[in-house]
Amino acid sequence: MTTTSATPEWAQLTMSPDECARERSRFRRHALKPIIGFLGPFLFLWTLFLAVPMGWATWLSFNEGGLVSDAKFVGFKNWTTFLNNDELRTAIKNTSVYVVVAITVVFGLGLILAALLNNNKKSQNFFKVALYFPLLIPPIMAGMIFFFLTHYDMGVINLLLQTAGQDRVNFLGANPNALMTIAGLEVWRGLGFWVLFYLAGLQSVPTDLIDAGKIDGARNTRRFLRISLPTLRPLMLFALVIALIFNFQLFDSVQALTKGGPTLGTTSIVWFIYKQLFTFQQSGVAYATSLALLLLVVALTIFAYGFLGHRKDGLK
Amino acid sequence: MAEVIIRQLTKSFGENTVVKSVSLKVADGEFLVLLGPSGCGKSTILRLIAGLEEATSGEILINGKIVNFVSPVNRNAAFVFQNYALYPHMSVRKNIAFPLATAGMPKPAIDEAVQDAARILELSDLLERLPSQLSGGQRQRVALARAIVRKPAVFLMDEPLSNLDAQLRQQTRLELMDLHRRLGITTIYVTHDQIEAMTMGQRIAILKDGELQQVAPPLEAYDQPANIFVARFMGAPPMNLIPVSVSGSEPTWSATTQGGSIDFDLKSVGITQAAIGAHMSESLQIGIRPEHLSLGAVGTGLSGKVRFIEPTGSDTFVTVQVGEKNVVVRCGVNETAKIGESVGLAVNPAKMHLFSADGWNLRTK
Amino acid sequence: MKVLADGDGQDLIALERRSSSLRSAKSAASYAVLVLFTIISVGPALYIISPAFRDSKSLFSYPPQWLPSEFFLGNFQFLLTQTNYVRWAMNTLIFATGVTLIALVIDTLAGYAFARMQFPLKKTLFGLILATLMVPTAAVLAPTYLLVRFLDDWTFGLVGIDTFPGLILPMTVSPLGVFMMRQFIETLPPGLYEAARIDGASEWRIFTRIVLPLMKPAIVVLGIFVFMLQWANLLWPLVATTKDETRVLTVGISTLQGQFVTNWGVIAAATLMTLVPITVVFLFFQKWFVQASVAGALKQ
Amino acid sequence: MLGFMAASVMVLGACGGTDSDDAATDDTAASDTGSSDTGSSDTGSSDKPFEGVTLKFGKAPHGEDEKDNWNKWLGEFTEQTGIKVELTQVPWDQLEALYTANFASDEPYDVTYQTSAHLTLFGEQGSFEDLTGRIAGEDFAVDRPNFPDGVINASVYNGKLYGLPFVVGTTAMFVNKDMFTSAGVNIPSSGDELIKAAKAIMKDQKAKGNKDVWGFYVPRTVADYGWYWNLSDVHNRNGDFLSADGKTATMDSDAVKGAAQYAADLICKEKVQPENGLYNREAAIELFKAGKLAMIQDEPSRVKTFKDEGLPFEWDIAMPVGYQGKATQFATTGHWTISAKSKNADAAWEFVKWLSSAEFNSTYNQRYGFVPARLDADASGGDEMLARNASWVAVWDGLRTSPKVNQLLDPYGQALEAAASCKTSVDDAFAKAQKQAAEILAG
Repeated sequence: MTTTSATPEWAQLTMSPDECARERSRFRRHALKPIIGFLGPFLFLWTLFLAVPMGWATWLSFNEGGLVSDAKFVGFKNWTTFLNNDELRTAIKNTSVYVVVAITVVFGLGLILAALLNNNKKSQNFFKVALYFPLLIPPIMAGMIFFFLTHYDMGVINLLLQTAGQDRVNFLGANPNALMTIAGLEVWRGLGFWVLFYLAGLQSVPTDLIDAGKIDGARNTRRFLRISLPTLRPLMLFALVIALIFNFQLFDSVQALTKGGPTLGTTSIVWFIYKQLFTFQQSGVAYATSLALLLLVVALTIFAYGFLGHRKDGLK
Repeated sequence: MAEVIIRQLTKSFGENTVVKSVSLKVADGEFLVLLGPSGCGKSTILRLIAGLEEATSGEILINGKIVNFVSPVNRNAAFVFQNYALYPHMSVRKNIAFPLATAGMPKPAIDEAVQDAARILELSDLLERLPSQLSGGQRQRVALARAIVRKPAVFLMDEPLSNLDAQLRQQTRLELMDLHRRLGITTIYVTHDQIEAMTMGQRIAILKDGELQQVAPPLEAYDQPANIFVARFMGAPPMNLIPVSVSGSEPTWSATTQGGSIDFDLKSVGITQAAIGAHMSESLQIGIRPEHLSLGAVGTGLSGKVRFIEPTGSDTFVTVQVGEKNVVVRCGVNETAKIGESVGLAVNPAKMHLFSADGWNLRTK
Repeated sequence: MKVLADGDGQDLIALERRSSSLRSAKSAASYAVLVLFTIISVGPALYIISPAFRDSKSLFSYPPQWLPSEFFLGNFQFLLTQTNYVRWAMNTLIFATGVTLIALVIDTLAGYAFARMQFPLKKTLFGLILATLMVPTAAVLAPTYLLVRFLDDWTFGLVGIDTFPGLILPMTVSPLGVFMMRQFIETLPPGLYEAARIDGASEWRIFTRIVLPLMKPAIVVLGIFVFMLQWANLLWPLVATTKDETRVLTVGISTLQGQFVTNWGVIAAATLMTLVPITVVFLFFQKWFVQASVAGALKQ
Repeated sequence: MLGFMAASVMVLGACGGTDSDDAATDDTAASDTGSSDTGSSDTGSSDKPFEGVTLKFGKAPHGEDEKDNWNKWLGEFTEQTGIKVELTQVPWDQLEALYTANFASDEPYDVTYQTSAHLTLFGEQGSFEDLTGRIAGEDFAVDRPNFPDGVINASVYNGKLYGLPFVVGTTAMFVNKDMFTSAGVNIPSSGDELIKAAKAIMKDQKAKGNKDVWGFYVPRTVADYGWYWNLSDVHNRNGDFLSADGKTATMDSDAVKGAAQYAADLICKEKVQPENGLYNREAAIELFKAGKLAMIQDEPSRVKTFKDEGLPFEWDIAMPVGYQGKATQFATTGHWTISAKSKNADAAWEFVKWLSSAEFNSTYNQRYGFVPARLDADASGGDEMLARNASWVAVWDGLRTSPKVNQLLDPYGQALEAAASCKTSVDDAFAKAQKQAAEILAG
């Protein structure tokens, strides 16, 4: 660089590196102060009520007992026990099938209904409330309602089938019907939330993009697929991660409807954990499984963001 | 009123260094334009001065005081954002008043200051509106009003006109210059538009890849570009570059290319004998602006075939293929040429530049 | 398009008419789909209305009885006189509201810190917090319970079993909330925040004056989400409370189920009575949901 | 064990629930009177040594009106003793979760109600006080003879009595007498007879145009505790799922497999019971009430509800049938426990004594329909059916228990469910269960 070879006097640095470093750290310390106020309350409660219990649970995963009885250190025994457990393998398989089915259906239906609602401004509010309604019903009661709904003699589905001259369906006593019934219950409960979620997303698609699409003569469906959907991508990725996390915790409806049966057809990972922890009092195995589930979902989340998302959307 | 000095300023984001040891001195009351293509680090320099980013190394002085470790508000610099950054939930009045209210100024004083700023920027009728109810130009003026209401020592503007349409942009450009003339506040203005830079800046600082290329008044930067980058970036259509081999000795030198040769003497192109001696063996390029070429009969200077003719109304640009290079010539509207015709190109050697292989202008002042 | 080429006015009008009837057919179809899903959403709940108004300990009767033959209010009367239903409902409201309010405060504050502030180990800390998002509730139930027992002594009984702080505080920590809030704050134009800094606002002032007003939609969405989650929460309130003074609806209703005999009419009535207040709350907030939907309009 | 039971309950049968002191007292364990020095006060005496003490009491309800009843009962107790009792109602579905957290803390419930499975599950973890000493104490000397040794001993694990037996469960077969009369068959007394009767009734009802009638129902799924209903037939075949010392699993024994095979045959081969999953326990009860089921095995606590509701046909209860006509009773037992960490153990013992009193036991069971564990309580309240039910305790055989009992019953229940689903053979299902059980017992 011929022109910058000589530094003029006004451009000479006057602060020594030491002085600079001192000032910098003073400045940064000062800037850190408000962080305590912002992060403090959450961090305090998080440490107390999540990190500490989690740490405790981690410790207990290397012990036998430790809750009701005294803890006895057993090393990795619980970790090898649960890995060899047939029921857990079934639970992982069931949970995975359930997660894929539930997410696919709920996302597909959610998007379609959101798109329909978006074009149907008039009675939007009514439909929104109606679709959200099932989520207001606590899971135990939702389980009960589904029990009525799928009843062999009284369930509306079987009554309709009977009227149509078809054979009735054994919803909860056969596989994979039972798992699909559970998925149906969860989809029924969750659909409204995702419809509203996507509707909010669709309505935040910049209108100039939509207008541009209209001028280009894009038809409704095409406009939806080519313009709205791609802009929803980051939102969907976020939704996917949330849905993964929540659906991997499938438990309530299993407890309410099937207790894991028939023949382990609806046993889920968290149901397995619950059984080990409380019914069998095998806290070590339960905690080891919980931590493994956590690692699995973390891995899936990273995968989802790494493969499906841009870096920009990623968990920075 | 303040002088701004930046010394060997460097900024890295992780491994990526976006500002590389830039030194710059902006005089009190000056209007300096930071010009460069997007990603050259010009906005980052502005943000470093404002205190929105922390410098990796180097010093920033405002009014003789090192402000590296001073919070933005205490630097007394106002910032105008490219997308205005108006608070969408506040009325125009509240937007303009926000910095004053933050400073704890009493309400009557705020009202007065807001009225003043609104009058200067002709916003008096719009004070109760929300930003979403304003046009682009009006939003721009609100952003300016919010900046001037604090009576800052330095104005920092980050491409403030880029979101306006062409006509409004030109009008606002004039208003901004007028504002600067009236208030006399030191202004650092970032843009990638060379027309804006040429028309507004008292001096232009041209940046490329985080490095300062040249700091000069607009016409000097145009006439005496420090290197190929500046030469090509300033002016439209850009300066023609033709690879040449230089031979000869005092007093006559000639630059030879496929389409002919140009004779010149060192004095008229402002190159020392030592400079040309050191670079003679390299593959050099001559640079010549379209307006310094003229069409003539074949045999004078360079020659080639006419490829395109683009009349713009005031000028006609004729593209001539010389060897393998396309050379653009600015002609008067009355000059005629036909596509495919062989023509000669006359070069004004005094306006010619000679660039070394690494792109620097061999011309010395 | 052939029709257009003919330039025949009659045909043009016909085309227009056809396309408008096509459009209305389409909108009728989409309406039908929405109505169908409304029936699917709301319909099953009707299964509890009939038994709630029937004097029967049965789930159903043969043949199916869809409408109660007489309007029986005994189930409701039982709930209101022989159980602490009203108390449970109040407690649920206190619990869910308490959790929601505290969670909103700490989540927005922390979300702001993670979205907008720089501090050492930020990424690591955020990663850790996110990891705890995936902990099954059942797994930390017992440790959390023991912790609250422990806090009972240390806070002189302020935070303990059978106290509202003890019931509420452990549930306020939701990594998901922080995640959502951080995501939302990151979608706000950074210029706003920077402009405010230039204008001399402190972090607190930026948060309260600039960020918070713009976060209304996100706050409503998160608020409804947290409220719903806690409204349906069973396991934690179950272990954290022993008396009706602090017990919530879900727990109370679970205790109505005997080991061998369950009075389904009472359960159905309880479910119905639980649905009514929450639906009212939801209807009240749903206009905010509409606002949440137009969140995009704020993005410049 | 069965011998003890039979002997002691003979007495009960003979005296028809009146207060009799005939029961053998010489069998009581060597008394250890030193352990309860403060407990000499009688309930109802004028001095109230525990006045002002508050006890925490956890109980899962047997009916939706229990809370209301307890308010009344506990008020009476407080009046008598000055001891306050705070009741926590524990939902059955989340019982283990609640107790796990509670027993892990320093201040668990002082007194709880526990079924046999949970008694050892938590007892072996040190949650409950061993009551051996207390029941041998002076203050219990009057009551002790009323508890048959067989009932007490059934609750002892590893020499420790973690809870004082309160109720003994039984199961009953509810029969639709109209259907039997119509088909001209008798109420069966053996497994084979049951199949024949069921088939005859189904055929008869079909001929009369009553469609979709089933002969028999008993839960065979894990969700409805299939093992619970199946174990009596295992006992009828002189076997069990666990060895007497609790150390060896015997899931692949002929008795277990035979009982499971019979259960599966009713559904898969004889088709007298609806396929698994079509009706769960509650739904099957509705089926019975609707006159679409001839026989259903369930808890005798239904007797009172059926009578209250008034079923539209003649019905009765009968002893559940067994293999080759041999019929034993099986169900779990309910106990009162005192927490090992209780700070008011003596007051808690006062409360347990009151709960176990003949008066309270009679009051409670006349409402909820169990068989009292003590001989001098009258649970039938003059009801002939309940009295008959109480007499079945003569052939009662309880649950082989172990701290791992829940874990062991899981593979048993799973195997039974698999066999009853008609897709897996009994041999395969129980070979797998045996393997799993062996692994559980090993470590």
